[in-house]
Amino acid sequence: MDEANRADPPNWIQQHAVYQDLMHLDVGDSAQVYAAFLVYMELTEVRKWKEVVGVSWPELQAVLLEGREKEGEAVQMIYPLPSHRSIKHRELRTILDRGVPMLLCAVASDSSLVYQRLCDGLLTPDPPVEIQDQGRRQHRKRRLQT
Amino acid sequence: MDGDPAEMNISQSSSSSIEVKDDMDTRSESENQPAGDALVDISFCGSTPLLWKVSDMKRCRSVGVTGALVGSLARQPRQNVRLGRPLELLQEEALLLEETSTGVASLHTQDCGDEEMHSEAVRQYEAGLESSYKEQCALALEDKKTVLKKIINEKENATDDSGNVIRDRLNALDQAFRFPWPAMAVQLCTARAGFSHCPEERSFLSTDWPVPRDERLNTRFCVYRDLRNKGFYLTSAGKFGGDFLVYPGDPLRFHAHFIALCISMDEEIPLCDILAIARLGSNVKKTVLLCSPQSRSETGKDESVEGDVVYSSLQWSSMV
Amino acid sequence: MADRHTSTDAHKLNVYQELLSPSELFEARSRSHKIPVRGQKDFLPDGSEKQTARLQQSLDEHWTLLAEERVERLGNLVKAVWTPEERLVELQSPAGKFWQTMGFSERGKQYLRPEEALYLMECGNVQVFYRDLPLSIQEGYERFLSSETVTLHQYQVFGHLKRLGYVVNRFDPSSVPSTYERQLNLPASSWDKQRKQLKRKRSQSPVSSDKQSTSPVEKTTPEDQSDELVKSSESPLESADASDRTWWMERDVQPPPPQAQSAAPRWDFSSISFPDLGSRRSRSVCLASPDRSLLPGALEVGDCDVAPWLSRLNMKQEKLSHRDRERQRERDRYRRDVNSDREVRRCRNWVEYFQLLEDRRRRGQKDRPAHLWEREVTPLTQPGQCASHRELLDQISIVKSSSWSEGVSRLSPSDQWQISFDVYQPDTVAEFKKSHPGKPYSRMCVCSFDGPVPDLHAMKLLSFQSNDVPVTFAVVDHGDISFYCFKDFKLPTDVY
Amino acid sequence: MTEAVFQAPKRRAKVYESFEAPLPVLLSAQDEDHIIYRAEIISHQVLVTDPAHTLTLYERGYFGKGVFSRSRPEHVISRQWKYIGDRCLPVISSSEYQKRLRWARAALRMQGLEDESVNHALQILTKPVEFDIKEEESRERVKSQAERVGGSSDDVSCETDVNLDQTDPARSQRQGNPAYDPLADLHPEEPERLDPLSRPSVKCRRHDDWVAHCGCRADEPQRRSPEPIVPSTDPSDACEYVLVSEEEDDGDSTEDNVAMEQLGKCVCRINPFPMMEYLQLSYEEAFFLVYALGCLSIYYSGEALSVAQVWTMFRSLQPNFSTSYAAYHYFRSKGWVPKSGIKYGTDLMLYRKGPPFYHASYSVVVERSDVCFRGASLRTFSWRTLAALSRTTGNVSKELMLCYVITPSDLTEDMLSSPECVKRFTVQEVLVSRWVSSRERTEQEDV
Repeated sequence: MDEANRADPPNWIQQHAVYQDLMHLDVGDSAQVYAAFLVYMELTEVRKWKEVVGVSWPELQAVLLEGREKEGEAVQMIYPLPSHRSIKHRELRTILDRGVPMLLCAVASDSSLVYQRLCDGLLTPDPPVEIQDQGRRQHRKRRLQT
Repeated sequence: MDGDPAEMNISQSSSSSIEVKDDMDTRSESENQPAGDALVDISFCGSTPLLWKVSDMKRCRSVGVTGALVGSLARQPRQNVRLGRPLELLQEEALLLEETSTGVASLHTQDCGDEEMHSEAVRQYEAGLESSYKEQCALALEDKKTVLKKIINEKENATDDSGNVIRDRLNALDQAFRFPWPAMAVQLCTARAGFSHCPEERSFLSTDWPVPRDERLNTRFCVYRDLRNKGFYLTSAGKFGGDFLVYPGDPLRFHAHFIALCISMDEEIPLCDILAIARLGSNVKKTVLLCSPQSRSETGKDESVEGDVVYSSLQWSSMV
Repeated sequence: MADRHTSTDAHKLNVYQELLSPSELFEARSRSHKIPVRGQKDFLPDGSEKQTARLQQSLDEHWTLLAEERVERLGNLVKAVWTPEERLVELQSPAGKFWQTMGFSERGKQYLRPEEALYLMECGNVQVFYRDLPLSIQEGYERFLSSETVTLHQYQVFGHLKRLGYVVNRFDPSSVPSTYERQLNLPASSWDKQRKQLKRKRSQSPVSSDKQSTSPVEKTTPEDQSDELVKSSESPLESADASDRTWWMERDVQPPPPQAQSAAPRWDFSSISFPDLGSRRSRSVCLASPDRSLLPGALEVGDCDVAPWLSRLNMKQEKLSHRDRERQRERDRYRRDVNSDREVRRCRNWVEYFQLLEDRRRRGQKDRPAHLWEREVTPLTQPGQCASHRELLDQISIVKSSSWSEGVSRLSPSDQWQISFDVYQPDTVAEFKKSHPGKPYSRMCVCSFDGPVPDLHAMKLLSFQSNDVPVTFAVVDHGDISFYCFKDFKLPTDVY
Repeated sequence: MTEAVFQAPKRRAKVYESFEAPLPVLLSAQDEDHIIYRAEIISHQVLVTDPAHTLTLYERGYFGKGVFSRSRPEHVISRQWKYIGDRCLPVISSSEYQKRLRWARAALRMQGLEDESVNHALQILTKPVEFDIKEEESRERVKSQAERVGGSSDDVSCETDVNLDQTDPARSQRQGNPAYDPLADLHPEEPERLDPLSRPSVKCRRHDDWVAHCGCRADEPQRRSPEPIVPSTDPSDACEYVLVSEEEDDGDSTEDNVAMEQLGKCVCRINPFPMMEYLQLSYEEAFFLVYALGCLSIYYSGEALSVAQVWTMFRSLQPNFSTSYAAYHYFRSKGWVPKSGIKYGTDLMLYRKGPPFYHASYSVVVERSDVCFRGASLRTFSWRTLAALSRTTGNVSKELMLCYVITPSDLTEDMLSSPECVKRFTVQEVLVSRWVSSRERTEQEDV
């Protein structure tokens, strides 16, 4: 294959309106902005989130995303960050202090994503599903079926 | 001076009066005693704070300080499932006791030179042993008699004269009974107490806390105190990758809900460390808690002596 | 002062604070040894009476258990005395069963180390006196544990393992004449090492004269002494004698003997042929006598009849199971047989084959884009250059494995990282002998959870100090102990 | 020193693809073309955009990750697909379509076109497409596609392919079981078997949620199948047209209600802004393909970069790239497949052969060390972090590995500026394990 003669195939990422919009938010950290774009695409194209938009966050010098998991649900903030970075609690608080639930999304250099849910205060974990409960539930189910 | 019990205790040169109060305290323990009513005696082994007396341990638990048992259990020493005294306190637990005037550090001096007192103590000990032997001897004899009497009663209706044989034995018992010295039961004391030959040995150093407070200890202590004040119980969470395990009630009965990570507001935390602990948190079904003390100027509340603690809950998202 | 008065009164009370009365002591003989089982924990406090009651029950059990004092028959207690000057506990009455695994005798006296004595106090086996008064457990902790003996953390690990039945002894660095020690004490000049290796090889060779025949007279040159030493120190247990070590440490400062420098490899392996008896084509049943110059002095080796050997060789065709055959087929799918290459088959000799390879290489140049191949750094391989996966992996293996023993001579001893204990498994207790403890199951390095994690330096240092016994890091977190092992590992190469 | 024992990697219970090749280079210099793959640097990321390259790089050595997918690039625009004749096309909502149209408009504008030209271009783009669904023609198209993809001159048709599938014992085993063989349900010859119940799993066939459900799944034989539903045969083709559902639905909730007969409500259009899924390579993966295999050209603003340029760029983009690359290269040169360890908070996961075949064996933290085995570590480890990592890796029955990259003392910054410095690194693997002192832990662990 002759590489040199091959024209560059059009690249939709750079033509993408959202990519351009995010880039124009004037955040100098383009690795972070790209991370935000990846997360944007994943949320909208794969997870079908609604009303996802990019927001410039000057305190963090970063692009954050804002969106709803489902129509009518509460707005969540998403902070995408390349995975080899560090964070400070203070930085996370600039988002949490707005009182919206947030997701911290670590983005690996091969575009792997890991979402962490963050919220203000002490969030009690879900109680463990006990065996008796399971039995009861199944029982109920059976009753409904008959 | 009389009006402030805490102050009074510190000013005393001897521990003895505290012990008295301690004794009284055990009786009225269920009633919520104000702090300072009984000082918990914190003995330091190296830099590790230890509690030795059950009354002290009860007192601590009543204020939500649980500690961790590190000794062999008297009842069954050769196992690790249930341990016994001493109770090791976290530095933060000890600090809280000290700060609330619930506890005081006691440093033991190796020896005290009062020869006279020492020989008196030895004499007391030996006399005690002697009298204990006598009493146990009597008890053993009584015990044996009871057993024999019981058998006689059972054999009352028997036709043979076996009952009479035993009755003879019972009658001869007062003369024949032998209780060898090695059969005597002795106590191996857990806490330094009874035979301490030198009461002055326990010198209180309430002003000199034996462990220096660095930045990290300060951060951890702020968080510890705040969560304790919120009613949580805390234990160490090293093997869960955090600082404290946070329980909604007494750890004897409840599962921990949180793994607290004490960090200062401006500490740089590598994202991968956050991921590692959040992952573990999700595995063990606990919320990871980022805890940072906020300085006074930040909270804007100048009247508060200590700053607030900011908490953020971190959960591995189901969005994988 | 009024205060003064109360304090003397209280003194008596103090004395009997947690002390049992004779009747209590007598009662204690028949008390239960059962430990209550803890129930299932709840998730959230709901303030219900049921929960409160259950908590109260748990607490009651808890306090009862903790408040219990140790009560023993005096006759069952071994009496001992604490001697702070020696930091040892001396037995005053005959030792118990524990003597099999603990304590030591010296000048006709029996001693326990402080941690052993404390543990036995906790077990209710030993009553330790100091100045004619028995020590409480608390006093035992306060007096016995220090940075000079063992620390509280170390004792916690010791106790944890002892309670589970392990035999735990203090680690004695001098008991391990390790590679590490050898190298540390020697000048790290290469000739010295080389010579040692050579010597070791020779001494291991079955042809060389065996150890017993070496008469003491022959062992006079320093070289031979070091040779002997290498041998003895290879089995650490045989050379536990301390005089041995001081002896050769002194030797180190001596100047190297001049003749050692001339030591050069003796064998030219390119000129020595080795018979391949397994080969089907080798039908000869007799091997000619080897070149005498290759044999040690007095050795006579004649012709060798290999027929009996050949008959013992398994020359049968390897029989593969279905699974193996399937695996092989699978493997063959991805491996390209050089003979299936039509162009290769056309080659009639090596010259032509090499020519073909060269042609292909040149043809390959076409696939070499300039930005990759005509700059200062070029790729390690070119697509198509390697005929097999193995060859390709060989070509790109530029990052080498470091060997665990590498750089051992550069390791500087550390105060921070110390091995504390030798540990033997509980099931070996029956045969355990203090005089010949044998090889420990593991060695323990006690660390604090707040302290640092060992770096590669610490791992290597301790593992060489421990020689062939694994080192376990016992990490103490507020009474809770976790054990971690760091082990040398080489990822195997996986070729398709 | 005691050495850690090698634990055999655990094979996945079900494997859905066959092993193509260990690495994306041909082993032998036969006349075949040696592909030099192509990647672009966009926003500091390495992206492979050519669909053929994307798939080959992934399948041979499991390089990279589909930007929309969890692993294998297999994202499709919609979960719903419908047949028009032999053509199976994705169904999208009209709002989704409008969104794409807006993106298309923005893209055209960006090219500097006048409003009028933009409108004109969009007019052509938005025209509904009429398909001639004559059997003959579609069969023809299918055939040519199969030839193109398979590179085979055999006369491949739907029928023969079905037979091929059934004669393959490995395939036929799964064939009858719809739970494991969606293909059985999906086959164009038996569309009536698409009952609503089995549909969700069928439709998600290429969706990553479904992949998660069954571990890592791929479907090699399908790729050779002439079925038009499979976008990976030629994603550009599958991206070409969409069926725009005229009624407003959000795809997810009404999924079960949409039946085949509702075809009438859909209009076939050209996809105004097709986004083919790209393959993103980590820097280590990309550099390995460039430097070790010589099979990747990386373009930056249209310029092909030299090996040294790529090195310099990656070093500037990722802290400690030289160290992390040395570790990556080392594992690759031992025939293992390293992937990102982000989900476990580590640097790498090591797979034998590749994620579809084996569970990861090791979770790797890359550390740096000088010749004295000290030195600035990449990750300041505390016992706490180690405890967490050790527990999480233990929970998923993997082993925790510390990979020390040892830097020679005379390595200058100048030498680090060339990739040749990699040859001077050595690697020491250390396995971390927890030792359990007894079995009596149940009560203690209950916290």
